[in-house]
Amino acid sequence: MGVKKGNELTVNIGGIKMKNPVMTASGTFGYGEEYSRLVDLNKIGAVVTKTITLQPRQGNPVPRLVETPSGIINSIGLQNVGIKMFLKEKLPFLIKFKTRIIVSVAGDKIEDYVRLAGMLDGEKVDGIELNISCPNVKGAGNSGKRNKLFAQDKDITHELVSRVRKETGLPLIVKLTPNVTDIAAIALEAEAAGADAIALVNTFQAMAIDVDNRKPVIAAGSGGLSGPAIKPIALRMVWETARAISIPVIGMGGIMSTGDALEFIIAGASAVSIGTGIFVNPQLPLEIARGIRDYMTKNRIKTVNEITGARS
Amino acid sequence: MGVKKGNELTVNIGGIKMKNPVMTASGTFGYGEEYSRLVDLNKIGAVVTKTITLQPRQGNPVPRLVETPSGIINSIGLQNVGIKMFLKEKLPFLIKFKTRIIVSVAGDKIEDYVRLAGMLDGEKVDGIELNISCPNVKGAGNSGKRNKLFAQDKDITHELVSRVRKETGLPLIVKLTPNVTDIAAIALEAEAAGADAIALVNTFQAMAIDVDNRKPVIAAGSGGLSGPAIKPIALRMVWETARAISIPVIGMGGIMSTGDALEFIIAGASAVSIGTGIFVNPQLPLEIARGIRDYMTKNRIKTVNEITGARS
Amino acid sequence: MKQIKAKIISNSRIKPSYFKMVMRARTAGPGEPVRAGQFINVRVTGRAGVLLRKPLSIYSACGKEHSIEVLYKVVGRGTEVLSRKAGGDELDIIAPLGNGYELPKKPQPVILIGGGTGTASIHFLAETLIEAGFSDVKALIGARDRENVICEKDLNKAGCEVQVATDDGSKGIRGYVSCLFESLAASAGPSMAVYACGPRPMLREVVRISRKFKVPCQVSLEEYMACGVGACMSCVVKTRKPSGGSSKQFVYKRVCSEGPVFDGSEIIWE
Amino acid sequence: MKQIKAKIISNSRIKPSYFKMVMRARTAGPGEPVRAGQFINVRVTGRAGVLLRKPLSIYSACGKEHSIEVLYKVVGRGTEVLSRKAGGDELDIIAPLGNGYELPKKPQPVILIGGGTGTASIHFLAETLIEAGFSDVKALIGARDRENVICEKDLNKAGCEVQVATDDGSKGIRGYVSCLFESLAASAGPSMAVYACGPRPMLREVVRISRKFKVPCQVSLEEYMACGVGACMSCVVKTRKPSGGSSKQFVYKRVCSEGPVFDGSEIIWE
Ligand SMILES: Cc1cc2nc3c(=O)[nH]c(=O)nc-3n(C[C@H](O)[C@H](O)[C@H](O)COP(=O)(O)OP(=O)(O)OC[C@H]3O[C@@H](n4cnc5c(N)ncnc54)[C@H](O)[C@@H]3O)c2cc1C
Ligand SMILES: Cc1cc2nc3c(=O)[nH]c(=O)nc-3n(C[C@H](O)[C@H](O)[C@H](O)COP(=O)(O)OP(=O)(O)OC[C@H]3O[C@@H](n4cnc5c(N)ncnc54)[C@H](O)[C@@H]3O)c2cc1C
Ligand SMILES: Cc1cc2nc3c(=O)[nH]c(=O)nc-3n(C[C@H](O)[C@H](O)[C@H](O)COP(=O)(O)O)c2cc1C
Ligand SMILES: Cc1cc2nc3c(=O)[nH]c(=O)nc-3n(C[C@H](O)[C@H](O)[C@H](O)COP(=O)(O)O)c2cc1C
Ligand code: FES
Ligand code: FES
Repeated sequence: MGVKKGNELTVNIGGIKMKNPVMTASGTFGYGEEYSRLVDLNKIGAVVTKTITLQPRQGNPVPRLVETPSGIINSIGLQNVGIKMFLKEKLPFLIKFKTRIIVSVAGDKIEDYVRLAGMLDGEKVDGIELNISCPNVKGAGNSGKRNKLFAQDKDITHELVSRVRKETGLPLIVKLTPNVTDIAAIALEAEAAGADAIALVNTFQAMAIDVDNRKPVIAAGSGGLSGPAIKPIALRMVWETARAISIPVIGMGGIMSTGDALEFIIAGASAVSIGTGIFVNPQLPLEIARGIRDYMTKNRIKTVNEITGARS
Repeated sequence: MGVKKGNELTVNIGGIKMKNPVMTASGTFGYGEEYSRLVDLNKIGAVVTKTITLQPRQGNPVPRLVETPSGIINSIGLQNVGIKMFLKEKLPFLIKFKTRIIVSVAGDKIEDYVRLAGMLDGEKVDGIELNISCPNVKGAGNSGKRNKLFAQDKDITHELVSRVRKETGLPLIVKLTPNVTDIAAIALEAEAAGADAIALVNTFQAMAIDVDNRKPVIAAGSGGLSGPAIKPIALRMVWETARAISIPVIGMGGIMSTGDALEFIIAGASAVSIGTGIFVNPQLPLEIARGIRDYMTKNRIKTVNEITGARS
Repeated sequence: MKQIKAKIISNSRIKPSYFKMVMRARTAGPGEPVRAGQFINVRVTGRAGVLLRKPLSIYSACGKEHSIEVLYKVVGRGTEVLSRKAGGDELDIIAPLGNGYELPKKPQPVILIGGGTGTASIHFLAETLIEAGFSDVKALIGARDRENVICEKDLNKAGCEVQVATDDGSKGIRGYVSCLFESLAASAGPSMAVYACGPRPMLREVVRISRKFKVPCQVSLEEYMACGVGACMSCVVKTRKPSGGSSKQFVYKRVCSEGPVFDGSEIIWE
Repeated sequence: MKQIKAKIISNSRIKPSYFKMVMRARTAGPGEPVRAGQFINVRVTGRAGVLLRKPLSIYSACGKEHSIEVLYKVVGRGTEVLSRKAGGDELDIIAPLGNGYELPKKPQPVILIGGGTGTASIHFLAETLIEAGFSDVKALIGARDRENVICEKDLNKAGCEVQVATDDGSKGIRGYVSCLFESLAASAGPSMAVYACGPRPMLREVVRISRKFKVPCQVSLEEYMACGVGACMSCVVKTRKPSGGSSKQFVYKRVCSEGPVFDGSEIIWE
């Protein structure tokens, strides 16, 4: 069929050239090392690290996790080693592999993101993912009760992304929260501010209650829902967003099979990320990359891009 | 224990006195009649009808339904007999039962809701539920692409509810969409405008794609997700809303067992509605009412209100 | 229509992906006579995995014994879970549902047409007709290949003459079952009645041929269902307005409660 | 640590809600020696119903035969699905995981304390110790009631002296297993080593008593887990900072990869 083997799966996500469109989702694959004995990192399109902050973080009290119908709620609270330790101890391991390295970062204020981006700029990483779905101290101050997320506010999203944009030449992925009225409007704002790609979705704010002692199961009260349960909503958001913006979309939310990944790609995602699915089956990213290739062969599709957004 | 049998389950939802806090969710129980041979309507706290519009509606093309992990997506498109036929042919059947009758209504513009409320005002119904989660023609005009829902806009919600409020003395339940950034803010607006209770959640906008022919599975493109998949998100929203407002909250979203119902009540719901669960087990509302009673007996709780929002 | 607990008597594989299940009502049986063309709605699990009940045509039933048989193909998760149930297990079913076939008012030759799993509902109709004294009942079965030809023996046993058509010719004639019907209709004409259940394109053909030869025709449809009792409006099909008129003037009817059997001329095919 | 396909050899009920499962690696076995205190992470279904893998301690293992045994209690949906698997079925497991117990450096009396299902990991440790030449190994088992006393015979067979305590006195002494331990510790003192696995309150007591009598003590913890390999930070436990200090100064350690076995003095109990 004239399809060059090993070529057809490559994608270019805002300047990051990946050998296949399957990535790991931040927070579910640690710093890569933890899974490296189970999974061949060389075969993953890109590894997105656990979100890194300026200072090391302890995270939330336990329990941090509970299973729900076809999903899990987590409230890890960004436990991570901090940017310095990451650069010193975690990154050197990762760069040994032939995969793309995307560092997820977050902070309490815009300035934190700017500094993190600055610190990563000269390093051997392929891109930065701005996790702007964590509590925004400013917003929290306003409402008193409810922690607003950066990505729940168009203006803050714009300001944050444009300030980081000035700080680095690295490809910038902006990861959005699905807890919004109009996801495409926020994505448009991120694009206008200079983002190279949009990743969605992060988790849905969710809760479980232990009826025997009448307390939330998760120590922090609420957490984020991920897994197959959210797939139909995530898919709709990817579709809505991909139609609204011109930069690539990285789709995720409950992908557990090649079929799920293809749904996201057809809805408009240029690449997909696997999160919860890795816990179930660490081989999943590799199996999906192979599965997508098989689908393409069967349907005589030459490049992944041909089916991105091909929904008729 | 001095607990009066048959008394402890009663609740008062914004003036609607129900024998137990378990209701049917709009659109899943038809006009009551369809399930009446399987379920004893006398034992249900309240029956909420399929949403009624001014004119009869044909609804959306098929397929209208698809099952997803722990959920279903539907896009019925408000197929209903219209208010005149409802009053003439459906209501007379329902009033024969010792249950409360809540009529769900919707329209394309605020005026439609006002007229519907006016038409119901003198009738033998116990309350009106304003389904303001259907496409808002005004909003659609603005964005061009995306149908905004009434309940996605604070100001429209306020205007709609206050205009209907003037039209009727019947208890008014306002049913909100979960597809928003800040559910409590919308609920507060509805309360301020005169709502007697808030019902949430309606379905989440969602999608499924058939990867073989690269088309949405649902003819209308996207639909609404319901069922256990959404329960953790719905629960969080009920909790957030109940803490913010003073009128009762009717909680729903994926309730499939007594435990699920209790989670909603503990999170702050004064009553619960069963939707998708009825398809699985038509007896569910009755079983849950009994289950709640057993839980109360076991935990020496005298009235349901004692545990409403009892989350410690 | 009742929600009843049924005990599985047997659940056996009759072909690589087809199963026949016999069950008996534990709680008070359906209590109302069961008609050919009606279906049951089976709860597969109460847990997260499979949510909706699965509608299955009644393959056979015996009122005295409170027993019901179904024949199903494993096509997805629900039917797969069902196939792993064993004799003695309990099932939660809602039965009987739907309107069922209208039997001919007077003795006349009858042609039954079944495509794929649609043959199941045809089987019960064959039994019913023959028990009711109809002597000339022909069954035409269509399937993709021989692996998907079902009920042939049972239909024979019931007293039908059976003809088979397969897409690949691996059994019976090669071609569509509607071709078998067309040649029969051409010779017999309006003196007979035809009943069909199967995939849409097949039904559409059958209706076209029936109209051509002025044969009265009833078809049984399948649609994705949630409630099965007419409450949710998931399972609708476009039908012609009683007033007649163009295909733009239609009413959606519910397959679960106003069907699954419709007069062939009523349906608007798209 | 490897993701391997294992074939179930047997999966038998040993008490009303307890099962013992023996499995053998199909693909290349764990490949690395398995230690007492390590666990495996079992995929229950790939489908919607149960999502997360279920962590289970290794009850026994044989390197030569690539076989692994686990003993589990049915407490929820995952273990229930597991209990319905049969010999011949295939399982997807990740094994071995975690650090495992550190054996005493020199011959000395050893006390093993198991509470509830925690007894499973204690059993493999008993086998290991006795194989390694430790001759004085006592096992103390605690449970709610006699129905929940497990492994007694197996521990005996391994060569342990076994004592039992139940909350309701239906077997062994009435009371907590930590009381059994306290009297033993009072007489033997720091010359022995203690290992414990079970519910938090029990472990806390065991650690308190060990400290009182200056007995070195290792405890194995359980926490809700998602990845099992140290990547997700779900399963953390508060431990004292190496620098010591107040309980406000803590580090979260991952039970799955930095544990499940910790030095008793390390844990901050809350
Ligand atoms: C009135 C009626 C009678 C039927 N009688 C029979 C019968 O006698 N024997 C038989 O083998 N099959 C019969 N079917 C089809 C049967 O219901 C589906 O094959 C079954 O529900 C598939 O479930 P699943 O979970 O295995 O597949 P899924 O994975 O859910 O889906 C596989 C395919 O089955 C169809 N399907 C799934 N759920 C439904 C549903 N609730 N209603 C309708 N279609 C669905 C979908 O189109 C889908 O493409 C009947 C359907 C209807 C509506
Ligand atoms: C390192 C380790 C070793 C274990 N060894 C054994 C053993 O040898 N034998 C045994 O019977 N049990 C053991 N357990 C506990 C066992 O993992 C849980 O009982 C099991 O996961 C419950 O799953 P479920 O779906 O049946 O229950 P669920 O319905 O999910 O929950 C029932 C209870 O089990 C606990 N639980 C559920 N999932 C997990 C999880 N992923 N991690 C930890 N706890 C969970 C929860 O606290 C919950 O209250 C061990 C746990 C850990 C962490
Ligand atoms: C345990 C856990 C930890 C996570 N941590 C992070 C994180 O640190 N940063 C981030 O951007 N997203 C984090 N996520 C969200 C995932 O990256 C992903 O967006 C989400 O889980 C949806 O995908 P999934 O359904 O495939 O898991 C986390 C998710 C899980 C389950
Ligand atoms: C088939 C179907 C039809 C529905 N129709 C309506 C409707 O007409 N009006 C309305 O307010 N909600 C409608 N809903 C939403 C439900 O009332 C309910 O809010 C939602 O399904 C969440 O509850 P559940 O998870 O228990 O189903 C419908 C839901 C389903 C599944
Ligand atoms: S399935 Fe609900 S109306 Fe037919
Ligand atoms: S379970 Fe993921 S870090 Fe321990």
